[in-house]
Amino acid sequence: MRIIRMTAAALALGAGPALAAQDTITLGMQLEPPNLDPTGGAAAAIDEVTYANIFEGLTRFAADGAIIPGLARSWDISEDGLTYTFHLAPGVTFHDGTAMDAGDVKFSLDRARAEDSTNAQKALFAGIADVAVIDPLTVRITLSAPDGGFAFKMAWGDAVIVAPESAETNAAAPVGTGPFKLARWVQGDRIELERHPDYWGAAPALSKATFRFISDPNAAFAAMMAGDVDAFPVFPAPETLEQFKADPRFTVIVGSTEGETVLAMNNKQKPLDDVRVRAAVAHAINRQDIIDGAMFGYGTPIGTHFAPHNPDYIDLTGISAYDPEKSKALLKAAGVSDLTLRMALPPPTYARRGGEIIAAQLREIGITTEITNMEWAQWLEQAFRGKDFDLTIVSHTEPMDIGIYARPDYYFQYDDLGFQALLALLDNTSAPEARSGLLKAAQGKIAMDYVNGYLFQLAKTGVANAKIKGLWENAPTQANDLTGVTWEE
Amino acid sequence: MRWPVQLIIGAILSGLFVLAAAASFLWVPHEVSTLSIADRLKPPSARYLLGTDHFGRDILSMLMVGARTSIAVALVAVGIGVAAGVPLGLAAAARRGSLLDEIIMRGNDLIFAFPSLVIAILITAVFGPSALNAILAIGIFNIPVFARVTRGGALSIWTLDYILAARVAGKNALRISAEHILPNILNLLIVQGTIQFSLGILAEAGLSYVGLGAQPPTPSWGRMLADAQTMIYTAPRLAILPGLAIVGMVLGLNLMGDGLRDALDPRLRRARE
Amino acid sequence: MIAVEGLSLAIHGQPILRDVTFRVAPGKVFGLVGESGSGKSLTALALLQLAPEGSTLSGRAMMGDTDLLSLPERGMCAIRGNRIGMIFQEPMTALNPVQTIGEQVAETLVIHGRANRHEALAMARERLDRVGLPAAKFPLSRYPHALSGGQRQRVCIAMAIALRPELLIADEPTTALDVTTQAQILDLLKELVEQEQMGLLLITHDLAVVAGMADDLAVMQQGRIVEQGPTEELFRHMRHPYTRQLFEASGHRPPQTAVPQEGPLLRVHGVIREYPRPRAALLRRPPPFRAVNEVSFDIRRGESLGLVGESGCGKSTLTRAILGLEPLQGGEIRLDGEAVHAGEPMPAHMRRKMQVVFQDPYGSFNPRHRVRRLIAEPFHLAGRPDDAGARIDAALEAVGLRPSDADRFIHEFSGGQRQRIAIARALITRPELIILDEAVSALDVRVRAQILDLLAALRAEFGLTYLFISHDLSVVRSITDRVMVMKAGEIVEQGPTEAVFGAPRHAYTQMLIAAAPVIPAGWRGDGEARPGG
Amino acid sequence: MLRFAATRLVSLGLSLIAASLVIFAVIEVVPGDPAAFMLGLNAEPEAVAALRDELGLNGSRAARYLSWVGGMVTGDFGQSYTYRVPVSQLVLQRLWVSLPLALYALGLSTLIAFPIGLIAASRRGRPADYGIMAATQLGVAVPNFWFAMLLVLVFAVNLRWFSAGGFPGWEAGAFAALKALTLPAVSLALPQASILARVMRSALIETLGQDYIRTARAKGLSRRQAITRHALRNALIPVLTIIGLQFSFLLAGAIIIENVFFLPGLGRLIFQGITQRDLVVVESVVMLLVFAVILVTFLVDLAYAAADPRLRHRR
Repeated sequence: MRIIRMTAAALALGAGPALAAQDTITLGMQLEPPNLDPTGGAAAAIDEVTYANIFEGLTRFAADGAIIPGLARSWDISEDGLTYTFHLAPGVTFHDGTAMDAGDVKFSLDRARAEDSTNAQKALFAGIADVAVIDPLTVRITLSAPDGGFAFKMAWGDAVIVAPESAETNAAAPVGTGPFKLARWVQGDRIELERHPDYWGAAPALSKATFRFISDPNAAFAAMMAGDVDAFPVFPAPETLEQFKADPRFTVIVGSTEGETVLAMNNKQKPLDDVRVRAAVAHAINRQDIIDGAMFGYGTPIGTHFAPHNPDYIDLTGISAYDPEKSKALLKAAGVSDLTLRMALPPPTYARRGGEIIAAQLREIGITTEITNMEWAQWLEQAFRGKDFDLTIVSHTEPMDIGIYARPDYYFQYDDLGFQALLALLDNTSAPEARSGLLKAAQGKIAMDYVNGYLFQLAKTGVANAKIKGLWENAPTQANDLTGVTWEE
Repeated sequence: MRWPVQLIIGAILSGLFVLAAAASFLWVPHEVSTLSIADRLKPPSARYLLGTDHFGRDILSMLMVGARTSIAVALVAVGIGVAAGVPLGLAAAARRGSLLDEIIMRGNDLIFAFPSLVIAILITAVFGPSALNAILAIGIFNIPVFARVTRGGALSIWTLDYILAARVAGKNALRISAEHILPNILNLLIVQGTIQFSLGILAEAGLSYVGLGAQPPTPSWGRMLADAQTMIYTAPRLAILPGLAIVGMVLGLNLMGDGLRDALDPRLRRARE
Repeated sequence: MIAVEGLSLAIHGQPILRDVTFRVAPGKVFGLVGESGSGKSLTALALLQLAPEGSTLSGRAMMGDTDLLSLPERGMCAIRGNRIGMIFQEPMTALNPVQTIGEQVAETLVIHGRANRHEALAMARERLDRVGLPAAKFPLSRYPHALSGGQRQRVCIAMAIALRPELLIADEPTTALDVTTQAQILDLLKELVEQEQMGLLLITHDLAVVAGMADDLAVMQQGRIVEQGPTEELFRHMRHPYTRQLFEASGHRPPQTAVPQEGPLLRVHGVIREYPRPRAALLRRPPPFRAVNEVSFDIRRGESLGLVGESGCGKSTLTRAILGLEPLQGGEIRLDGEAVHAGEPMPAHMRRKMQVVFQDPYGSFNPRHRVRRLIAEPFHLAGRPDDAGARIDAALEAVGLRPSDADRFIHEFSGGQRQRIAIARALITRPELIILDEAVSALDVRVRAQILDLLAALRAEFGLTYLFISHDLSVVRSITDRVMVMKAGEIVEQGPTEAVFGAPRHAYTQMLIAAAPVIPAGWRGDGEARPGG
Repeated sequence: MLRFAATRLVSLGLSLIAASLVIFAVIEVVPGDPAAFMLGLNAEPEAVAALRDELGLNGSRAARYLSWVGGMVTGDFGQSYTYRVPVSQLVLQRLWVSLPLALYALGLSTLIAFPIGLIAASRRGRPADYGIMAATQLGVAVPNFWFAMLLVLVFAVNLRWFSAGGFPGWEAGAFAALKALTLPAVSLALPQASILARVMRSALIETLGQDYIRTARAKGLSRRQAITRHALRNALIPVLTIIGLQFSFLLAGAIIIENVFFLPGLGRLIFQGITQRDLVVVESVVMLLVFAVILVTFLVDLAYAAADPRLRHRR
């Protein structure tokens, strides 16, 4: 499309006014979604295309991370916190023209929590005891235990409402209730969405949106520069942002994400099972060097596994402050010398570059690091599932995911009964103040135990045409919500 | 013997890189394993002759050590090709027309039929990316090349009378291959070796560029390119210098191969004598 | 019609031809004779301005009013193929393998604008008929690879005479051909010269060929014409010593002093050698090709036995079978009473008794080894004797070289010296039988005479037995006691050499002898008739 | 000629069977579970197991091999794990990018190489020859991805004559599509053209030294006529081999270039397939490429025979 426009412009008249009334957008993404069914795959890219655009859930994330009504106009919570009654918006239809009602909600949730479910976030639905249809616009969900975060869980992309007729084919031909529907998918290149004319809510300003998949950072840069792509919400090359900032054609959008980037350590692997060794590693890390060297300054240092923009966040970076001398002393105390650690690095830039820097920093305290760069598939198999690693770097992008530290079989294998009890208590607590206290305690616990090296909160660095308004600045979940996007005249 | 001009230019050019690689074992301007983030992306200066990269490493030092990686990978890959390909080619020629010959040649064709880069990617998918697996991936595709060159050269020697004389002297195929065939196709092999060496440098750069070659922190020209390409606008020398190094090394080797071909071609030599 | 005056040629400053002067008259044959490297071929190429790059020419070559040497390239293109036609030595490679013979002959006509393609093909047909390639057997659509050497040379001739040139240059036109084919091609050329009234510049190394063909003759040595004149007169007087040397050497007959003993050294009985032919269809295999068909003969100890035959008759296959390099499909070969089991390793004591000398003085040696190692190679058989060094020296001396030559590489030697080294290699194990496979065919006549002398002397000195294989009748006649004639895998005639050559009984032998060119008897003052060579 | 083709076909079939075994064996040992990859970090083991079942990953090896090969023979390449669409559909889509790109690059390289090789050969040893040889040496030495980066920098980012990459699809019009393929084709064609020009030159020089060229010159053909009428067709044989090899290389070897220009071609399909462990796709596409190479080799062999009558009668 862009090429035709350019050619036309070149051939003809001087194109200024013709381009003004623009209602199409081309977004760049680094990874292509393997399929378009958010209820059947974990890839963040699925949500980045479909969330709020094609599929909607009962509740949804707002740009600031708040939970706001989605398909459910409102919901009531029973006194004991066990029953949620959702009131659905009327007049909602799927893209295939069929109506969305309480039956579809029941179907979607029951499907997600079923025995043979392939939902990647099955845990979100684990607390549901029963889903009942009260009337076409009312659904009652009974929980097995009170859950203060249930509305939050229902906002996830994995909890969107699908229709029984199309559920099995959503991977390639998604049918949702959102303001956009799939127009075309050229695998490996792009996905085109077009406005769904019968959308139940306010019609979006855009009539058409194209997601273009450009994995190579250099190509991404070139595409932005050449104007082939209008916006790149998660731009893969932070080193080029200065260039964009200097160019009036572009705006650089820097926001926060839910991505706690950690140097994960295998807590069961000798000698990392010794907290002194883990502490030594943690103290050897110079966070600012990593943020500068790997992310070109974008990122917020963290001292624990918690997002800094969260009101309950406490700054614990002092616990693992950069202090190589202390590291050396700790290693000596632990009786460790000539230590060689294997570091498995997944593909993202933060991991690859961060890994190189950490390796250099660890060398300063006498630890040799053997780096292996891995594809995601290999990383998942070997490091994540096989737990065959000493160190790895990964950004945990799920919102509010401190709960992973309560799972002893999780890949870094932190098995602490005290922490597990703390989290169990949290799950059963719905009073905000009490929850806040528990969360702070949890943050402190894992920081003191040096479970992992906490590096920084991943920044969301996006680049967009300066005339585009309404893109999300932060990433409370991985999504490119296009409902509010407009071109400035 | 008069040395062809290309040979001299090529030898000097590639010799420079080999020398730099060798020197890097003893001395480099700055240690490449130490990062100094504060000094990143510095332009060339007296302290950093070619400037620094995004981690504040000295580019000149990186290029010197990177030459080591490129040369080592390409050289060992050529070694694999020679070690496996030459005996196969000799055997095929010694038993020309036999089942063994047929199997060897079909096997060669089969390897040739596989898209090399895809196989390299698959190999690293199986064994994980490393310099060793890059060598393996490049080396495998050198085998049929050497087998073919060896067989072709050997076949033409096998028809000569001195082979008949050796057979009359009661020598067996193994002995004839070692004593008469191999020394006389050596020039072919040297020329081919030079070419494969330069192709190996290119292949290593390509593999490292897509992240399948030598792993960090070992510097490699291909990975330097890959790392630098997003900075091509802010610090174009980061992408241009390793590219030039690759071009220079490969160009030098190719010129050398061409020159060697001229210098060692028996037809040309007979004319000079 | 063509008058060459003071032609000189230098390549990159190195003078090659000096002051060459001669004329070729219409309807006459002018012979140019000389050994390899004498400059005779370059003379021809210089006339056409086709000498290698870097050549500088001086002198004049007048064709009518035109000086060929000063014509620009464009003008030369109009002359070549049109007023001067040329044929070359090697018919196997002189034709473009991917074009039909019709196209190639027609091209001469088209290129000079004499005919359009259609007419040219018709004329090509007529020309091919003229050179003895009738339409029925040789359609225009034939490709060169389907023709024999003689037939290809006819195509070349058709191409060269397509436009009835005034001058035809034939550079060793029959050297690569068998003797019977040579006779036919020479007859054809002679006939064409008479009928078309063109001049023929015939370049050859073979005195007997020019003797029978040329009206006038020039002898070249090292880029100069040393003597020229009407052929018969020149032969009768031979004023220049070089001419005399050539003449002597071409009819040279070494003194024969050795006397064969009784009892066979080698016994070949009913030998059959077959090769499989390529499959005609996927499943059907044609009957094998029988290269050697039930051949039987004996060689007595101390005898020199000749084997003659044209190319492809099975001589080489038989040689290899005797050497034990190829398996047999029938019959047996016994060396000194012991069976040669072809295809499997021969015991060292047998191997030692039999050695071989090959034709090509360039391909017979590994260029990487020094002479010492080359000569010592047969020691591989029985282990290196203690006196190896002395034996190498002795062998070198026996063949007329110096012991110090052992430290040199093969490329430092001339063709004749190389054949001496090959003989030294054959002598090193003190063999009883030496097989000489076209051992002197690649040598110039004077060198050949020396090698023949050497062979005769060695035979007398060491009591050697020779199996002497050659296509050249005169050579075989000069060095053998007995001779066999081979045709299509079979021995058609055998007997004492003089008897066979003097009164051949088999039609094929008669044809061979009749076809061999001869210098007429009585041309030489003191001379009896000699076969040429 | 028919017999020639028939024997070649038999060996072609055998090669394909051998290739399929090799590919299947390699794919079998690739670590990484496609199901686990698809379900990501926090997936429950039961979900992964359920998906494995659904994808048919639990059968025996022999059975899976046979069903794969059997499927391919009938044109059924299987179902992509990740995209959940038939592999043949993906391949067809990609082929519409890769095939035109390969042909475009091949056409360019041939167009550049032929005249250059011809000039160099006919001016052998003169300045033009040295200049051309030096340029081709440089062309061979430049890594194509680096050259591509430079092209993008100059023509897309600075001059903005071309887009930096991407493919609008053929429905955007042939002009737009070809324009999008131009920079990739040029960066692919440069080294190929250099190699081809060198082969062309040496093949021509080789044939120019043959006796029949001298014969032709003696017939009155000028140098130029001797080259065009006699040398070219004979020199074509080695050149054809290289063109054949290059075509197959271009079809499969454009992975890096496809990445630089983010073109949705076959190479990137494989690359993605491997990283996403969409092994069915990898298997089938690699097999397809091998088939293409073997087929092209076969066709080149036939072309040989057509160009050289001597071969028609040999086995």
